[in-house]
Amino acid sequence: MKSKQDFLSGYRHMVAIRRLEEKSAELYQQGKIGGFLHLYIGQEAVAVGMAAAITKHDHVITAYRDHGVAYSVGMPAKIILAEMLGKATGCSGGKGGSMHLVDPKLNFWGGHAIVGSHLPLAAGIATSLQYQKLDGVVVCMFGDGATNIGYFHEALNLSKVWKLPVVWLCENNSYGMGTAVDRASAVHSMCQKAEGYGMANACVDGMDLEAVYGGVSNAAAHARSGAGPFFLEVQTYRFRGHSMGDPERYRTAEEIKHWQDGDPITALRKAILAKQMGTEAELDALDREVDVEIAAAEQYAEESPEPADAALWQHVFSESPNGRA
Amino acid sequence: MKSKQDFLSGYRHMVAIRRLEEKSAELYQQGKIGGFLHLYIGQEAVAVGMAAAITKHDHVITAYRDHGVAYSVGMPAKIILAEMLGKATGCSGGKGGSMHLVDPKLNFWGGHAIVGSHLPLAAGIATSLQYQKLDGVVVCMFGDGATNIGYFHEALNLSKVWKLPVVWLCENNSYGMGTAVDRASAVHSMCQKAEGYGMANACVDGMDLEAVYGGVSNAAAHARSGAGPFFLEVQTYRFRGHSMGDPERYRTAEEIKHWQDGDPITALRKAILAKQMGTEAELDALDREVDVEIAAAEQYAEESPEPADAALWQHVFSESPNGRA
Amino acid sequence: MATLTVREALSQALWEEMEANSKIILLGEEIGVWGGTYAVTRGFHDHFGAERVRDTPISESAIVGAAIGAAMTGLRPVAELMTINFAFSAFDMIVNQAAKLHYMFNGQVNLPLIIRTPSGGGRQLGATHSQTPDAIFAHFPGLRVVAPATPRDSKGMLKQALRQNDPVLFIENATLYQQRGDVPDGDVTVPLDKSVLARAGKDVTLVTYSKMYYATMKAAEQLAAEGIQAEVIDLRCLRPLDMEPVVESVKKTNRAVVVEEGWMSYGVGAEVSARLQSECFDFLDAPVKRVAQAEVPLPYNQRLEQMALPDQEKIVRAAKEVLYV
Amino acid sequence: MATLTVREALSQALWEEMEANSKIILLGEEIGVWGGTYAVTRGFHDHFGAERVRDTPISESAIVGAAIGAAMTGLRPVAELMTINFAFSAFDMIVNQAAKLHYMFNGQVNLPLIIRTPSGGGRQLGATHSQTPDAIFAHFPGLRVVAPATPRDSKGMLKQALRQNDPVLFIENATLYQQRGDVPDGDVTVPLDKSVLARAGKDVTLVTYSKMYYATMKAAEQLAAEGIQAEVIDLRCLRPLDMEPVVESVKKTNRAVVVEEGWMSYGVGAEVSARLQSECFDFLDAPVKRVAQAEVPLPYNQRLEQMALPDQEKIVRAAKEVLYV
Ligand SMILES: Cc1ncc(C[n+]2csc(CCOP(=O)(O)OP(=O)(O)O)c2C)c(N)n1
Ligand SMILES: Cc1ncc(C[n+]2csc(CCOP(=O)(O)OP(=O)(O)O)c2C)c(N)n1
Ligand SMILES: [Mg+2]
Ligand SMILES: [Mg+2]
Repeated sequence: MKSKQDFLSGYRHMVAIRRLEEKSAELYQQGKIGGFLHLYIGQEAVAVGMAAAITKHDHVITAYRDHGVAYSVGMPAKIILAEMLGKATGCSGGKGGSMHLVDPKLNFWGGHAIVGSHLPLAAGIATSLQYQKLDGVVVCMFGDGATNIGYFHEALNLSKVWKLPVVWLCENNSYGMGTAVDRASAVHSMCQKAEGYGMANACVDGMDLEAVYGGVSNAAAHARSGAGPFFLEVQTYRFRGHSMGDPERYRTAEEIKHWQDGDPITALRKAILAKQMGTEAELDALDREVDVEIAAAEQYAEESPEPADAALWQHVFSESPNGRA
Repeated sequence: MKSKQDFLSGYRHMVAIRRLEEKSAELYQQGKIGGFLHLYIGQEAVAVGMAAAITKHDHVITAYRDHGVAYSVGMPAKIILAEMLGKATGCSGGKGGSMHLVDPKLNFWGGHAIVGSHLPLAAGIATSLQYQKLDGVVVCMFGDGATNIGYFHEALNLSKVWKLPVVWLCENNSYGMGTAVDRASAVHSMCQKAEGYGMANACVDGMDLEAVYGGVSNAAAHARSGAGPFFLEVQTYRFRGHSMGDPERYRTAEEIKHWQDGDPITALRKAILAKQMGTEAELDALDREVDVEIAAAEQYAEESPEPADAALWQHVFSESPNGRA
Repeated sequence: MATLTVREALSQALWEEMEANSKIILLGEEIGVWGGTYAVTRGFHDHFGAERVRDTPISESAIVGAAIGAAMTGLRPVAELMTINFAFSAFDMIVNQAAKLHYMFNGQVNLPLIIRTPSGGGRQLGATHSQTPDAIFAHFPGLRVVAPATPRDSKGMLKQALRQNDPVLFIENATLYQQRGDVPDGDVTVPLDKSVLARAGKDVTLVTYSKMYYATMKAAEQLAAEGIQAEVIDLRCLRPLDMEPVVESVKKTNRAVVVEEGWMSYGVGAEVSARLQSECFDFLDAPVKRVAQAEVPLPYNQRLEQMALPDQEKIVRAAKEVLYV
Repeated sequence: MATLTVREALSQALWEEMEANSKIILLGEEIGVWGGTYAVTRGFHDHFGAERVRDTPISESAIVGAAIGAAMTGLRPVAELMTINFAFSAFDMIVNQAAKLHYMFNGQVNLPLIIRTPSGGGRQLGATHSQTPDAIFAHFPGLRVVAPATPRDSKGMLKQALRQNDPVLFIENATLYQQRGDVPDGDVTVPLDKSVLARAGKDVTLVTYSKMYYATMKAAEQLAAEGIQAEVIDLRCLRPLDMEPVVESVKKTNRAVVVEEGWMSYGVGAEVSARLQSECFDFLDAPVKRVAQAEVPLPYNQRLEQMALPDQEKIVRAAKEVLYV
């Protein structure tokens, strides 16, 4: 993140995610989105900083809180909203939904709803890259809560033993649903867990785009160099409930307020102005651009067709069960 | 371990386990023991030192390599051999076999064959003790290989979060089957894993009875004090294959020889003589006592009846399915 | 007689038994401070305290494993798994530990533990979160598997489960918690091994359980309006499976339809059909028909998902088919 | 035509396909240096190297998860689970990830991965290590489940599995590796979705698969000696289940027995019976009979274990029962 372009692009992406999420919440309340909906509001700097720090050869995989990540790696808002509305034009033709955004062409492998289940998958993708001597690294994103399930342990251990090119990117937003880190985790610092695997690690401020960008850049460089996995903790916060309909009995208004004072978008805006990487007018123009983009995305999603009935039966197995690939 | 009695008893137990295992191997080769048989030869000091360091209020649970542990906590050799021979007089009436020795009256909870599966159970036993404000601690024994499965992670984390009275006793014998620690584990030191949970830990020489005794005493005192779990690594070695029929392609004769030079029984014998805690004659007498014990145990097991056919159907469910406990 | 929701009925059962028996503890994700994802344990944490109502990390294997250990040593733990889909992450603990230890240890160890968990789809939660895999758990000897439909059975069976000594997988349904029904005042228990006649009829037998009970009862009403008297049997228990009322009914009606929410192949209807054709061979005037979920992972899109699920109309159609009308 | 053991047949299939396709990699416990617990991959590590024949930590979820990730990104991994009992420790990965992702992601992600694992009891390995839970895996749409009996099918189906694009649970049987049989020379493939007529007859149809194929064929011989001509169908595949030859046969013989090694309730025989009574209703002269394992966790004691398992004698008896002789 050096150029004006970097900063403005980061800003634009973060604002777009914010608006996309606000729109999702609205559509959910209108009953147009079903199932669970996990908003990324507050955590925008993480996905955007991450995406800015990697190349098109790199791979990304994440959990169910995936809209912001999908957008950051290049999935258009309209495709995301279409998927959430269960439309045929969604990234998975409406069969995946909010928690399972995916696009192999973007090297974006989902969108996974069983906590921690995608960590072993990430190790496998990294194995694939390593074995095929490909250039990329895998960035695997997951929450603080996910560090307590066995999958985390098995995947991290394996990645270290096999020296896999993975960046384990832990989004520590202080809670897994209603459970504060200290009520669920033996240690407060996620990085301390990495120490248990003798894994290179660092912790950065997840509310600060530049910090995330820097952290992921270093981590990816480490993984890319053949030195094995890197564990990066980013400290962040979700401003909304865990999902829609969270009673939020587990945290105080003050705490939320405290973090909202450090809103990553406001902070970035200030930083851009301070560094003279952009003007108020330029930023406002981006805001308006985003509004247009999200409105168009909503319209696209709303107007898109439902999947055909036949889709129900498609892709249980692949097309040519007994054929050569 | 201070008195002569302590040393001689320790010696007697270790020799008894050695002879018991040699006898088991013999009976296995004769086809009288079926299934898998995992010998404890080489690791005797661990179970014996552990058992000497705990009280009758304490609980013990272990994996399939359980004969030595069962004997150490008080299960007679004849009951062990009877179980291995599948007899009605065995600790589980012949239904459990070599891997599943158990005796609730001894607070010995098995004998578990799915690697790492008993670690969550140990956390549960400790929860029971903690909740009922009982005096005991749980000693949970497992191998180096078991530290790589998810159950290990979930159990250790939970024990720390809930401050459970558990001693996690890792018997690091350098291999999980044919896989050397460094080929399976992110870190060479098992204690480093404990650091990842911010857990008190220590590492002792598992070929040295006194060292194990001291290590377990400290660990149990820690857990008993309410300070939460303790992780104790003991470095040991199995002189035989993983189980009967191990091709042993993964280690060298020199390596085995090196460890055999540190045979825990020979070492203890020397130490006893050096410390004048016993004489050659006394030790020889114990050897002979053990020979008699094991011969009698074998005879008991051989002469014991097979379980009745009806046993097949017993204990699928408890006796009074709809009754109050 | 009071009218309660399933949620209230379950909540009362737990509350009353916990008041009466201090050996009962609860453990699971978000059951405490949050009050239970489906609010069954709302208020429990405040009333019974954090020692008895234990929020856990996201560690499904440790949750069930700890419950097993606690049950082995005298407690009556109730482990809550947020949904049955997460039971796959504790599968070994459920089917290989809980279901086996009593038998393997020859009845010396009791496992009075309950695993409460909601099953079922229909809420646009996508492929990994919408399953009704009840049948696969019922495959394992040693595990009681029950799935009540009504508030009365929910309360009575949960109370019964809390007073017996076997591991019980207590399957709820996420869409039934608001379902209302009469519950007798005072202490109510319902056996864990008895199917029940839910509606008398003479023309066709509809066999069902859990959520599908309601669609089946409605189908029976619809059929009645068309002059077909359907008899409805609510299985309530999948292991042990009580075929007596089913067989009795089919001997009278000579026709049967089995209705379940889960997939057809290797499902509940398979077992019931197999037993019916064997036990009522000379009485059946038509093949036993199964109504079940389309054999696809459930899609997110609402219309597709509903297409895949069994419903009143499909039941009516099947009933008419076996009646050849 | 060569006479090979099942072990040799599997080994050849893997070897030949690996020589032909560098995308195939193997991963699992003890498959490399040790040579495979059942020696199927003996010599592979030396020949193909550690990058392609990957020994893993004891981390069943990571093994399957890594295979999924690798398959998603272009490799053809073959994960070996030492026994199917350990598949419970990777259950979510198998039924919730491997079985779902292709559908959930709308066909955009292929999962050409194989999980090889031996099933079955009869070796005195005790309750947790002796299961034949094949049916429960076959409950899940999206997963191919096959279980060949003969060397020819073992080779042909493994080769076929390595050339198609769906996840396949490839069930072997630990007691069949030494079984000999004819295997055609040259390239041999066998479809993954076709049952096969194994012996022609006219009096009764015996339906079976995997290990029980042999006891069933012997039973058919014994019956032939008594003048009863049994037709034997080897299912070979449990999902998709090919009923065509079974139905065709039963329409001719009018009587059927289904033989499986696993537990009866909710097992393979349940599904086959349910389909048969539906598809051959007017042809059946006797109820379909099931021969299966006694519904108990398998005991260690050899006699008890053998009592619990299906065998030639039980099959003969069942055949006579459906013939009313
Ligand atoms: C195996 C499993 N257990 C439980 C859940 C229910 N669940 C969904 S999200 C979540 C919390 C995860 O917290 P964290 O990893 O910190 O991610 P965050 O939601 O904070 O982004 C839980 C418990 C699940 N989806 N999978
Ligand atoms: C979940 C599971 N995976 C694999 C196995 C097969 N297995 C049995 S023992 C063993 C090695 C365990 O090594 P370690 O924990 O070091 O104990 P040791 O045998 O050295 O005492 C393996 C892989 C198993 N029993 N359970
Ligand atoms: Mg979190
Ligand atoms: Mg070891």
